[in-house]
Amino acid sequence: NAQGVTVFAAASLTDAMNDIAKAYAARSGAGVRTSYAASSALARQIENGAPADLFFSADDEWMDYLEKRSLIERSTRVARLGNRLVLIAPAGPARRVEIRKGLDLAALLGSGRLATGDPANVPVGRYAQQALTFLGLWPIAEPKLARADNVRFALTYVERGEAPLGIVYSTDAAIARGVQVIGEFPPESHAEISYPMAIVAMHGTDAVKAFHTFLLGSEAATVFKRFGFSVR
Amino acid sequence: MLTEFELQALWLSLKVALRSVAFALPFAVVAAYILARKRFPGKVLFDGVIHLPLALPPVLVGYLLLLTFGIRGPLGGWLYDAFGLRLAFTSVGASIATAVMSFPLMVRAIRLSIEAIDLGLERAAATLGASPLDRLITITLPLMLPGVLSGCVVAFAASLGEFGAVITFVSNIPGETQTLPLAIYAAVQNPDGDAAAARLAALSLVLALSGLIISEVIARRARRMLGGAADE
Amino acid sequence: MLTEFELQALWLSLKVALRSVAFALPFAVVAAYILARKRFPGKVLFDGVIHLPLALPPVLVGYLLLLTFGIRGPLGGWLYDAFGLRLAFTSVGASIATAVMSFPLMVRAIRLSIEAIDLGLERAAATLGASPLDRLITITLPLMLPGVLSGCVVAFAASLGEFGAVITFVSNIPGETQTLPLAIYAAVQNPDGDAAAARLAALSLVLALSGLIISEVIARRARRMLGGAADE
Amino acid sequence: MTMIDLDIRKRLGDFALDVSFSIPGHGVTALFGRSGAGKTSVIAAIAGLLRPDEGHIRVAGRTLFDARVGADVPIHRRRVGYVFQDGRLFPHLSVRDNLLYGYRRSPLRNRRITMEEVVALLGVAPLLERRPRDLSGGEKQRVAIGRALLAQPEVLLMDEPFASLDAPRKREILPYLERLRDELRLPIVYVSHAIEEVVRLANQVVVLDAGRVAATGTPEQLGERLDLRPLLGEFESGAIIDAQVTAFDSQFELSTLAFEGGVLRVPGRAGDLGALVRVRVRARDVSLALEKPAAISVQNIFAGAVEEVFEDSGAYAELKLRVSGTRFLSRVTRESVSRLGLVLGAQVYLLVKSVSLDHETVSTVPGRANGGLRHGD
Amino acid sequence: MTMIDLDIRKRLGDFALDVSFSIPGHGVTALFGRSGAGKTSVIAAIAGLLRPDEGHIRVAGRTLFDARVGADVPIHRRRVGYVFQDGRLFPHLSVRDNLLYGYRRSPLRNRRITMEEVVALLGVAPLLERRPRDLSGGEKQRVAIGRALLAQPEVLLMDEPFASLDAPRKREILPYLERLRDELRLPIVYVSHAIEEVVRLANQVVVLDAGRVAATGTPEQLGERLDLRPLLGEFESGAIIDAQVTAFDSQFELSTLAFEGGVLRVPGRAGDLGALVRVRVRARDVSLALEKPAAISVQNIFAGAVEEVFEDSGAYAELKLRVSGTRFLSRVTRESVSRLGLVLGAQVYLLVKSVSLDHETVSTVPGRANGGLRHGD
Ligand SMILES: Nc1ncnc2c1ncn2[C@@H]1O[C@H](COP(=O)(O)OP(=O)(O)OP(=O)(O)O)[C@@H](O)[C@H]1O
Ligand SMILES: Nc1ncnc2c1ncn2[C@@H]1O[C@H](COP(=O)(O)OP(=O)(O)OP(=O)(O)O)[C@@H](O)[C@H]1O
Ligand SMILES: [Mg+2]
Ligand SMILES: [Mg+2]
Repeated sequence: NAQGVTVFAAASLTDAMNDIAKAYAARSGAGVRTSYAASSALARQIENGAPADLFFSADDEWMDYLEKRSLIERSTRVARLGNRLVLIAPAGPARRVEIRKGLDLAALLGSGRLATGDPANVPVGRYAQQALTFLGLWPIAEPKLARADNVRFALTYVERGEAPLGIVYSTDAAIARGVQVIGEFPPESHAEISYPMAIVAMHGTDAVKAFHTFLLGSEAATVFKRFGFSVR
Repeated sequence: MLTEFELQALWLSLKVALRSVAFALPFAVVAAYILARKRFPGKVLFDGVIHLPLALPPVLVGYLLLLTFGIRGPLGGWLYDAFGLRLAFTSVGASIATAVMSFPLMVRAIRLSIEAIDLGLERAAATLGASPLDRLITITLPLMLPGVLSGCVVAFAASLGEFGAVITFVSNIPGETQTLPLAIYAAVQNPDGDAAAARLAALSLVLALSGLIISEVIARRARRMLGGAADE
Repeated sequence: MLTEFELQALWLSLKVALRSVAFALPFAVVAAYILARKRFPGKVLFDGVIHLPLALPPVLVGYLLLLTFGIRGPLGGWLYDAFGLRLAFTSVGASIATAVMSFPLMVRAIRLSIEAIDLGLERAAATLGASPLDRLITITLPLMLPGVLSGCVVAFAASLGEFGAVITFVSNIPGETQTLPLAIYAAVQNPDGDAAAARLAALSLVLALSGLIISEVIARRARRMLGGAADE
Repeated sequence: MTMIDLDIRKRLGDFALDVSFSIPGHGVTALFGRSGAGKTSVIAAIAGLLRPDEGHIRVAGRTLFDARVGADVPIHRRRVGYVFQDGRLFPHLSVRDNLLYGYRRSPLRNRRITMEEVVALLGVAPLLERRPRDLSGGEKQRVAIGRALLAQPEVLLMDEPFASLDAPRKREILPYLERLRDELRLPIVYVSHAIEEVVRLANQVVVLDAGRVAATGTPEQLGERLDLRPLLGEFESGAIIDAQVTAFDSQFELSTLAFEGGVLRVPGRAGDLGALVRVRVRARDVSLALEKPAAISVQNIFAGAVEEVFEDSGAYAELKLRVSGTRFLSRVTRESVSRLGLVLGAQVYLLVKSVSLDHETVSTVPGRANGGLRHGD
Repeated sequence: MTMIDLDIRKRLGDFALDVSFSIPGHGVTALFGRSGAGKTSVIAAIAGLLRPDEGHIRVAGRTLFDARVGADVPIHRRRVGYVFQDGRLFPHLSVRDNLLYGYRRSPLRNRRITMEEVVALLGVAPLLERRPRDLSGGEKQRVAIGRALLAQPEVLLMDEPFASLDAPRKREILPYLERLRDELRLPIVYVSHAIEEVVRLANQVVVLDAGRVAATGTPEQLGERLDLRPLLGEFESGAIIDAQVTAFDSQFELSTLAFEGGVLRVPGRAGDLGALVRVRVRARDVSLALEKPAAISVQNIFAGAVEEVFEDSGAYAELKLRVSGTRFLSRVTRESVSRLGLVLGAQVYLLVKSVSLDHETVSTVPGRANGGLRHGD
């Protein structure tokens, strides 16, 4: 696959990247190979010589990890996408809560749990922890967390009524059925949610650069927006 | 020597695995007996259903468990209404997940043992006045002990290692559902978690090894007891 | 009926699983034989090492494989330098991951079968002039066929379902390493992916069921051939 | 009452079993026949381990199987004591628990055979705590016999139960089986290749050949049938003489037995005074003379008449002789027949050595409880 | 040359095996003894399946085991043909492949026993394509015998090989074993509880009791030892007479055998003219008379003298008699001894019925190739 480009992308980018790859192939005739997994797994694989040309991470941490080891072309690192954190509840009569300091999270949860990604290793969980800490709600929330391995399952917990509340990305909430967004976290309550991408060290061929450029272009931006990402 | 966190995960893993083996065993014995001895239409399908958890990705199995045993699921709803029992996010749920995942392994081992039993012995017992149930208890069950043991060991080890189904079904709640693999996973997902992961993995190994040693000792006794091969 | 994508994943899964069984079988037979028949110090440790992949989370196993067989790993580097062989990120690597994961299952089944063999038969063969190797080939191996078959089936099914080790070791590259479980994973990243996931899961099941049916047919023949129990 | 009424057909691969016989009275039925004739199959059918394709099996009035009415008593309710040809001891149980397996499952009121009795009979006391795998071949066989006996069966099926027992042990067990047969009136079906055993124990013999019944009858009836020789082999012909113990000479340890036609002197104590006993006089132990020999070691000399002469194709001839009411058989060479002119009606002396009438040939009368003397026919 | 030189000790649980014997010449050695005496253990040690704690085993000059020098020939190089007490057919192989298992592994130059021969001998032709599980007990046993024979063994170990064979089959196999013994000079170690078989086949008998050797000797030597009766049971005493076939009467099918002291007439063709044969004359088949009886069916009447009288505790007495160079045994009642005054030196006539000398007692001479006549002692 001398012509092709291999992209290692965080699993949450699956659908968007698939569409973009299709569009790129239609336009340039060059194939794009993708591999979706947890950012951590992908980063480790790149560290161990994976045939990846481009890495699209779901958080900065693993990109930093590679950068520290000079495994990416530093100059090509771009924080391409952003996202927002929302509070969701099972679908039902529409309701809203204002997310602020002093929110009575305990009452909202009752005996139930708060579903989100595992703060230890899932980016959405980490952002949720930051936000809850900022809002002073962390001591209430921490013992009640249902830490999912994947945002997708945090959504499912809420959708299936196992958890009365969940914290997920707005992109996930947008396409999920069975849940409703009942509040948005103020952007200042957590670090900027960012999806950085970069070309893997020594892989900066013309073909890869061309796709890198395409990802930065407007056609890709349209696709990303369609899936709810904010594009920077 | 061990941190409290590690101790907790260790203890929980042990609890979950043991309970899982205890849950699965009676069903596995029955299923293995049916598969080994009965002929009926749809037997292969029955066999297939038993192997299902093996052939599906564990995450999917966890997801299906959630759909079934979740509070809105057919079985889970009934359990909750009837007994106030909730499985999701509990260590009992974790045991169920590991039991389901290791069930086919247990059944296989026991079935193999039943098939190795000389039917002539059961017939002899019948001529001595033992009813089918009596035969099952006094002849077949003791003679299938090696398979039961082997099945328990393999199920115990598999339960110790089970990750995908557990994290998906009951999420990752320290002290409640965070077994060793979940803790290891969390550690590995962290760029600097390698050392922690290694410690946890070592713990997991020690646990598995202890199980093995105990089982070997029992197996050796059982073989003696069953009058099996020794050095002539 | 099936999309090209599905066909690809199906075919790849089959290839990976079959090759994995073929890889593991000879080693499993040897390991099972040693465990069943030999006594040596450190046997339990040997047994423990074999069970290791079962007791550890698959992701960790995959990670360890990556560290060992990755191009920068000790074994992987040597293989690459000496033979130009790359395992990580290839379907061969996927087979190795599933082989390692299902190895303990195979060993257990075969071991159980060996332990059920009447040593008297081998001794009889010895008096007839058969050397130990000859006995192994003409008496022990045929008589342990039920266990070998059972071990192959269980390993095949487990290979079909293996996710964590595969995605961590060889990543998730369509057509190369994206087996059915990985495709299912990709599908469920999107809440809309349930239907696609269900189709893929059904495929996985059909594959597993076919394996089961074939094995049952062979097993029935083998039982006849081995002169085992039939209806008297 | 008919003890066994059996009529079954069954296909086993190329082999077709088509066996029908009916055994009157109680007692021991011996199944005899060459290897592969179907003996084990018949026994297995009685026990319920082999399901006939058609036919019926009735034992002591109970219908165990009847294809027409769909009757098929489950194995564990048939109350058969089965001594298997291949042992089948339970490997996970001690000898004691093997022995007691059936005992513990037998109805209390049926417990007539006790553990002590069986352990003593079979000499297995030192083995009780062992596992079957630590037993010798003969020890296993004894345990298997004990296990079947202790199940307090209503019919005892024994498939070559003594094949690997030593002679002294057999000598101890055979009288015990005779007692079971007589005192408990336990029907016994018995497979053996040892003629002496069969003759001693059996009231009826069923000869099987290639899955079919070749002949049925008492041992003496079959012993006379020369056409069965190829099947029976050394099934030695002989006369069965029912007699009564009338005296015992304690100096020389000889018993005197009165039968219809004279008295026989046999070694040892054949029974209590007045007891009815059965003596088998083998044809080959009867010599014939035209003059009464004097000063000879042979103690039993009777005058009789030749009733029938069968000339075998080989060197032998067999003669039926009548000594008043009793018939004897004698086996001599054809040369002697010719030399002595032994034709129908010839008057001869029968010489029967006492030593040939040992405990193997003298036994208590089977079916004694059936009443009265039975005359050798 | 010493055929078997064995001296082993082994503990098996409570059981202590301590057996030492040495068998001269070639031929058949019978291991005799009660159940649990250690017969199978001895055979297993020879085959290498039971490793003695100490001692040595030498067969036909080969050292198979010697604890002192650490010699222990691996089982598969011992070239023993072992007929197991418990069959041990390979369940996954057809009867044909079972039979050929050892054959295919035997050195080409050793192949003296052919498949055709064995299949015909054992009558297993119709079974060749079957699996062992579809065989009857006796069929299994025949296949096991054939398998051991076809391995072209250098020593044949047979553990109750005929326990469940019918008499006609045994009659076919025994002469074959005799041929192996004589023509191939194949050493055979043989366990059996059937005295007739042992007596017929064995050159030497080793009597085991509770793990120790109670006696060794020729069958006739042991037959004379009254003290062994409790161990041997019905081991019948008798004289072994070596003789030569001198005539065959085809009209009456009687062979004439010359021995040192007279001629014997026996039924059937005992062998080719000039052949050396061995006749076993059972003590109980020899009657004694003070006058020579006339017109009697008994064909063989010899004049002899009483050499020795053993009086049993029971009804019997056993006498040694000399007929010129040959010794006979006779078993009569004590009463006859007293009545006829049979004391040392008494002159008597011996009456031996021809019919008692059938194929079981007439056989080719074991060790014929060893040279010359052997006189019954
Ligand atoms: N592992 C063991 N533990 C205790 N006793 C044993 C063990 N193995 C064998 N024995 C005993 O050793 C003795 C000799 O056994 P062996 O099989 O040699 O007897 P055998 O002479 O062949 O008897 P049989 O005629 O009954 O086959 C028996 O009494 C048996 O119970
Ligand atoms: N499944 C089968 N297929 C073909 N033939 C069979 C099968 N089962 C039994 N037979 C045959 O049936 C016949 C009768 O067997 P059975 O065991 O009743 O014989 P048996 O009289 O007990 O012989 P033995 O004295 O050798 O034990 C044998 O010839 C045997 O080979
Ligand atoms: Mg049989
Ligand atoms: Mg034995």
